[in-house]
Amino acid sequence: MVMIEFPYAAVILMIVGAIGGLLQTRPIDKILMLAVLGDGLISMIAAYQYLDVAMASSFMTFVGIIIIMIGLIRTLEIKKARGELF
Amino acid sequence: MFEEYIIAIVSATVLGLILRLPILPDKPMRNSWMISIIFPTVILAVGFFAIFNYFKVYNNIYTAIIIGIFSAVFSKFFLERVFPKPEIGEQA
Amino acid sequence: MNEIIAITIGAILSWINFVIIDIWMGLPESPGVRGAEAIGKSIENRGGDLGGGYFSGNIVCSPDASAGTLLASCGYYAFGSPEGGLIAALFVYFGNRICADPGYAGTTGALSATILIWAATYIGINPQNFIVGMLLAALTIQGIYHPYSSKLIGKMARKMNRKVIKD
Amino acid sequence: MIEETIIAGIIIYMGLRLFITQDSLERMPYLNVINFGVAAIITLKNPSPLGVVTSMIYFIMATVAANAIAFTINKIKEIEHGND
Repeated sequence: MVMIEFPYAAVILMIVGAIGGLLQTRPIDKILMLAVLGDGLISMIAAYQYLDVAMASSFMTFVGIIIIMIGLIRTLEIKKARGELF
Repeated sequence: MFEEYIIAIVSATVLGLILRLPILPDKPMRNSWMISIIFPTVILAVGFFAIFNYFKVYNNIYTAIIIGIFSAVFSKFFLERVFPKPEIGEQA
Repeated sequence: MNEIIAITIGAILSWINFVIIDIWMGLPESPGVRGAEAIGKSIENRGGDLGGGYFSGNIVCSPDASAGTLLASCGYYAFGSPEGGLIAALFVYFGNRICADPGYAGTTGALSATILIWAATYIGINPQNFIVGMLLAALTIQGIYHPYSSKLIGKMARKMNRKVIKD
Repeated sequence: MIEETIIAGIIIYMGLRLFITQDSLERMPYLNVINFGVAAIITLKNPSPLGVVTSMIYFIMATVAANAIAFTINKIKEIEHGND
């Protein structure tokens, strides 16, 4: 019976996040792949029982993603108001 | 074991009735934002007391009464300020 | 081989729990936030049902009864007693209020899952079977093929009188 | 041990499928399944009260982030194609 250790899955998540973030072209897809990379990193940290590091990085990663989202929306609105988008 | 939970629920309910909280929310009950006794005051009281019940030191009757009073006061005065109701069309 | 049967029973129980409570609390009726509406329209464009699409979008955008079931079984497994489920209900309520949702579905799901796990320990199904079972249940709704699962959810919602409200 | 195998298999499958898919709104349910799996593995690896608190905080913050990502995809589509 085949057994899969969990860190292999976390490594695959991190590779998917990194290569997917390189290959995508739109900014929103890059940030979604950044979320996948953060998932892999947090699960790898928590699988080796550094729970305080996992808790702090789960706060900081996702709050950072929300702040990047607000900045992205503001940037696109300013570009549209100047007429540079099309 | 279960008596302290019942005491916390009764304490929260009595102080909620004194503070004039409604018993049930408005009639399309699954999407009303009204704060009432059965939701979320009782849920808050049971959840807060479960944290204290895990540490075996503070699981007595007086803690249950204080938790009930605290949850009723919290849901009456502070819940709208801590977690405000969203505007129309606002995100998280 | 006994564990596989236990995981299967846990998956079936948690699937029934979260689907029934989510439909009963009106998730297929209307999208709560704008992102859920976009996900529902996207699933409908790919050949699915609109009510099932709103269901999937609401599960993605706020912790509903699926998150309540998962976190209640996690709390029961870690604390070793039903207190973990009650604490999970408290956390799910706070998370629901952060995500702009009234929070009825999450807390009801967490409390009913706590009762269900407490009853299931007497027939030999442990909480870790429920954790893996909830993951399998979420996989069948969100991960396999979206048009089929959304059509199934739409059929169940029409049977339980929770149709899409059009305005 | 079999629980860990099942969770790792589901996460690998969802990661590869998220890598292949091109529609950005179709990726969101797959990301949700990955969040479920990570929240499950944190508790299964650390069966203690701190572990379950970490799992709850992770899941709620990940859901808030997914909410923000879905909102932003909708908003960008409105900005690019005109709000109609």
